[in-house]
Amino acid sequence: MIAPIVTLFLMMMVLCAIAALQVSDLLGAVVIFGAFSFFSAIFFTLLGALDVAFTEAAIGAAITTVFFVSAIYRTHRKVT
Amino acid sequence: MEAETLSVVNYWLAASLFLIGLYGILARPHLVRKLMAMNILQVAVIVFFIILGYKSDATPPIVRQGDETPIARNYINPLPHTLMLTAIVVSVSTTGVALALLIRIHRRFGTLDESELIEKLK
Amino acid sequence: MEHTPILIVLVPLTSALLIPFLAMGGGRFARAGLLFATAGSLLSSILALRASLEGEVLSYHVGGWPPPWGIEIVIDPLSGVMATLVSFLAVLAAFYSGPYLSGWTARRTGTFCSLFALLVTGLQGIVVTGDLFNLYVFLEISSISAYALLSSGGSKSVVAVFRYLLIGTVAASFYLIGVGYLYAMTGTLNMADMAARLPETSDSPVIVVAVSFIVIGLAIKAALFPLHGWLPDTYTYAPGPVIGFVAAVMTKVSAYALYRILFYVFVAGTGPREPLLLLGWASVIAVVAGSLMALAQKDVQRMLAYSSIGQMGYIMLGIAIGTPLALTGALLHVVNHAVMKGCLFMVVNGVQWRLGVFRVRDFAGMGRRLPLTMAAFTVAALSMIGLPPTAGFFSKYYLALAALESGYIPFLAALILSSLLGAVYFFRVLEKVYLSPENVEKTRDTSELPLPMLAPILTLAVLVLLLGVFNQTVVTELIQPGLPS
Amino acid sequence: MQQLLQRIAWLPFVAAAAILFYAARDLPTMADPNAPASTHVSPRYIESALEETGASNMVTAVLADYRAYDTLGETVVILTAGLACLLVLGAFTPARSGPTEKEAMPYEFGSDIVDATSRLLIPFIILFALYVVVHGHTSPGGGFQGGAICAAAIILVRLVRGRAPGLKLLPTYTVAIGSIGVLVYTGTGLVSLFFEKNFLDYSGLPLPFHGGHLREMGSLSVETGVFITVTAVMVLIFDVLTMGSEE
Amino acid sequence: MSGGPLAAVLVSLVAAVAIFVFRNHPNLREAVTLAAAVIKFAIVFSLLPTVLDGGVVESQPLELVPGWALHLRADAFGMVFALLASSLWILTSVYSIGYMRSGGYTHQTGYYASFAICVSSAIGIAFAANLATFFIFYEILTIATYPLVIHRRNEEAIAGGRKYLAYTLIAGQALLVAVVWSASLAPGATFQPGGFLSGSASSGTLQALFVLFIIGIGAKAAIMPLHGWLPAAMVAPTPVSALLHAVAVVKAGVFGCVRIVGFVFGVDLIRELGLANILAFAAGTTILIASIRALGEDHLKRRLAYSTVSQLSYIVLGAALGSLHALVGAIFHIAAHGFMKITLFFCAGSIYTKTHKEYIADLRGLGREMPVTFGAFTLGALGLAGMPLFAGFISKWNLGLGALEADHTIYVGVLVLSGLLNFAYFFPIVYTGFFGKSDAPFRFKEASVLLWLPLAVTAVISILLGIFPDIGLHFYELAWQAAESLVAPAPLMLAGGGE
Repeated sequence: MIAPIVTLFLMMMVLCAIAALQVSDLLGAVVIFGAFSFFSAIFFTLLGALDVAFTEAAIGAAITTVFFVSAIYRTHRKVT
Repeated sequence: MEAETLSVVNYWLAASLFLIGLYGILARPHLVRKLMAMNILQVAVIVFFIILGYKSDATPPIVRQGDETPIARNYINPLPHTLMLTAIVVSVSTTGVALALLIRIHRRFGTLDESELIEKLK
Repeated sequence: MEHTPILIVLVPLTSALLIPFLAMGGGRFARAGLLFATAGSLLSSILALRASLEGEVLSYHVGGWPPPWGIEIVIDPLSGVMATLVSFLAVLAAFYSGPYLSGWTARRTGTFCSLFALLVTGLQGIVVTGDLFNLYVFLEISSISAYALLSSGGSKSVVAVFRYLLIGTVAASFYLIGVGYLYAMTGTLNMADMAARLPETSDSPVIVVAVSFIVIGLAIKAALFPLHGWLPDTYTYAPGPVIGFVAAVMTKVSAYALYRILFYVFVAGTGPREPLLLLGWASVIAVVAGSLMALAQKDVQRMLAYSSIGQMGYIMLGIAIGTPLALTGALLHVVNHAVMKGCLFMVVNGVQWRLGVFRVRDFAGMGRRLPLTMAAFTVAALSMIGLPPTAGFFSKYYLALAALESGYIPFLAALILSSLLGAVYFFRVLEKVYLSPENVEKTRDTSELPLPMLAPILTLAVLVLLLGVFNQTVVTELIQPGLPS
Repeated sequence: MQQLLQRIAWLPFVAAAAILFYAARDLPTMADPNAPASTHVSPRYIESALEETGASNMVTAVLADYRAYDTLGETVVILTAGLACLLVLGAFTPARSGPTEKEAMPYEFGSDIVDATSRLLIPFIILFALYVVVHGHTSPGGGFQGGAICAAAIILVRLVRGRAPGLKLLPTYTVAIGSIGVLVYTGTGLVSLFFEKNFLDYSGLPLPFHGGHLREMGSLSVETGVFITVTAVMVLIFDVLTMGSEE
Repeated sequence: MSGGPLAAVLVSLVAAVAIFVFRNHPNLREAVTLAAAVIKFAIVFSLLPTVLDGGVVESQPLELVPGWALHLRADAFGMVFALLASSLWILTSVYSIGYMRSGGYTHQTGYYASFAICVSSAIGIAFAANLATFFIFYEILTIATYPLVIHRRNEEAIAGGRKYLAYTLIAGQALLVAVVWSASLAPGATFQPGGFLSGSASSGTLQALFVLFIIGIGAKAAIMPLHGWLPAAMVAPTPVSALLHAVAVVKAGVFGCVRIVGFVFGVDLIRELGLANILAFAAGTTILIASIRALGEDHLKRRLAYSTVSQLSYIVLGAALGSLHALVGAIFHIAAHGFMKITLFFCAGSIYTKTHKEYIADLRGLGREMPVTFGAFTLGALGLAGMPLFAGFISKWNLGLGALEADHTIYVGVLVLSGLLNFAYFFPIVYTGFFGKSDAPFRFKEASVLLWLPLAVTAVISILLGIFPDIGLHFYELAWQAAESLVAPAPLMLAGGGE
């Protein structure tokens, strides 16, 4: 029975989401956001969605994070 | 019974993710943060769909070697997975465009804070 | 000829893909590509419409897979009319954008034209599809290309578009969640199949939730008050060549999608229409509030934007009442409003392009400077107010009659009030245009607009009159065959 | 007015929350094999995908064949995003007060070790990407994943070595490559159209295969298109975001 | 011959286009105006024999939306209005040419074109066979009149134009609702003598509907308190005021009122619903209050405007009373008032052109300098006051009889009182004109012939209509014919000389 583990990861995702929105440093938020994507990829794997997990890891975790980072560098990482 | 409770909890958690995203978009002042919230919102939708597709005691939707006549009961529903691949790609595309817009905004107004921006637009 | 349904989408799509290559040869080629894209789409739309009017609904199975397994493209008279409308306005907008683009570099022109063709692709895809998820995909194509196009109007437009992007994405997510709920309950994504399977589960609250989410999502896209927040700024700062098209069809296509889902999936499937009344009251507020806000504007383009919010309320009102008469009115108004709003926005942007002004008071004396343009503006404005024999009158007539017959007197009152407010804010401009002395400095070039801009404007103005006089034909030949039985 | 609206903005939020939590109980129980989603439409994908499309990965079968039109739309979304970024930032010329290119690219490491490592890694990453694309039919993976990985590799090059000088025209070419990707996709569909089958009906392709095998070739072809587009556009967006294209 | 009504409408529309085309050739432009006016009159006149024989001339209905056809039909009642409008258009055109040329006005092309469209829609209203057609022409009339009202383009004109638009557009919307509503109650909503709404809905609904109709029609008919725009619109050039007051706009209002009462509801239904008394009361009040207001006005044209408000309510009163003679009087008064009031406005215009005087006190002694003008004015004024041998008397006499017939003796009193008030406000003008002391040396200086000829003609016609009410255009006969179609003539007690 994997259901409790699934729920656990879902909770981790919720925590990461809250943290990403609350952490004061933008780059830190992006890193947490990457972790969020990573947890969701694991979550998808647990539910048997291997393709989705793969895509989420490659696109969501890697490329989106890179986009965010490069955009933040182009602007500034001011704290809000 | 327990499976049902857990199932509702999972739906609720997905809903919470959705709401966190919505909250971030509405309430967080920094535009990059809003964008992250938008991503969270989209992931929430993806999570929801993936939960829909899941079947207990079934394997991922790849035909096992030697299984000549696959039976629906034994494999997880592949359709939501397909749909969500699209959703992920849409989400990264939207993010890319949004970031480009952000850079333009920052170029012109020197800030990405919503209230400051409204101030400068006046 | 059996492939015309897919060509409606494929022609602009393929052209959009080729335009970057054409642009390497120069901006002119890119513009020609855009014209080809829109004209080709128009041609296939007309062919498909004609075929569907002969009584048979065209169902095209992409990939050869029958629905509900594959994706189905449906051309019934309704989607045929919408596709024709969208591509017709696209052709005009493509012509209209010519003078704007002449100063741009080839590369930028290419990008612009390509995105424009993709916008048309997206809208046409929404119009013709018979699959709920496919609709989402094309919704995103049209949205992303619209974000880019609308943001090319200057730094203020970028801020406005960023907000639009956030809200639009939320809207799309709402829609997608709604589709998710429906999928959970029925296991299918095909509209017709879902309509057939919904009655089994019609008593479930999940369906109600799904409807609410889809309605909210599409209502945001259609800018129904109070979900219209993105529209005024976006439209106000939008660049000239785009806004005439976007304002004319984009919200309309969302309204169409909403209509299609409500009436071809839910009502056909589960029956009750009463919940629609909530939408009706929202529309009543939209109609009145939009007109009131329009009244308060000093900027003509912003005034038109708010007026669009009010007019979308008309359409939603018709959908909410839901009788055949009301739907006729709503769909007729979709067509009429697209034509007249397109005309108005093109005029205002033409004036801006020529003289660089937007405010109501800057329109003083314009009647003498740009007589033809302003004549078109007058015709479209009278139609917006709803005076016979212009097109706007007849859609209002249908809606009023439907509201009366269904006994929704407040709806009727809102329609009337909005007409009056419309009269006030349009006559305010018309008074300036024709009665005030000119106050633009003499050095400016004040001759009529160049032909590529003038021709679409006049075409639309003439169409406003034609749609008015021959609306009987339009209704019986084109709109009523498309109503749900 | 603005403030009022912002205060009202909470209303839809609360409403959405209430609705979402309320409806959860009436949804089919998670993992229930008898839920409508698992009993209608999808069984055919599971039971006949291998036979009909030749792909043992059902997700790929649905993605590249049953619902290939969706995937076409999805690829177009990516291309649209690339073009959109180009239009948004393309007109941008660095303001005099803005950061110089050096400052804009602070992560140009220039370290020998990083350089060497990446040089070693990148061929393998790209190889892996191609593997992912080609094996999408039998294992997780496909055009999107492969494209993303390949793009990641190229972005890695950019990060490590900085953007090569003299690539002013780069975005134009990247867009062209992206368009070619979608053209490959549409082209595959158009070929079957030409052979009097429906758009994207791979059984119309003029290849010496039959049945599921033929369709598999068709999906492979479109996956290649997806791969090209995803790679090109992801790199394009990265370039535009980091540099802006000078114009 | 069935194309007659349509041709009558189209003539001036075509003329409007031609006028626009010849905008740089004033003589040609005005020739077109005159020619169109004559042709139109000829067409309308050619329909007269058929109608007098009790027939109708119908055009092919053109369906715009289901149940909403553009349908023209010339019946006796419509002919009264059509003849009035088309005959007066000729005179007004002549007068306009004189007026505009001597006044040195700009925007003349727009003026003539709008004028042509106005007359076109007036004919359309006259010949409308159903509510839909009526409404469409009614709205076109509203818009086409607007450029005329603001013709001077100054602040005052624009303010007046705004007021005009506010009243008429709001009323137009009310009328739209009413029209749509009745179309949904009785598909087609074709006018028919005796009404078509009877029994189609509850009395509450019908009452509400009637109120909407009266708001819609009442603004143009200037029933108090919806009359506010009319004095404000006096800023327009005088031929326009003449058009507004005598020919097209307000007449369209009262014409519509009679149409609604007689051909949509039917006089019996109105009485059953208890609306007749209310309407009659409103009309009676308007007659008196407007007359009193007229007494207080020093501005010549504005005094005439209030006089119009008052006189129009005669027609409404006749419709409300709903007896045979009252209807005859009302319908005949449409024509009679048209000729008399246009005389007065023409006079005011001539005086203004010649002397630029607008206030009554300034007119001292002018009568001796402009005898034709003031003579005509006197005739028109006497007619409006209801002197025997003038056209106004015939309508008043019939209205009085009608009031007795309907057992509303009080309105006889109202009519008499109003006649006295008419004397009271017209007499000072005539007196000042002829006998007021003037500082200027006496000399004969009538305005140009284009100005005084039309007003002399209309003044003569007002007398002729009083003596031979059927002369030429058969207004009286048409009025009888129309009224008899509305009310069964059987118990003709008074005419029969019986009880």
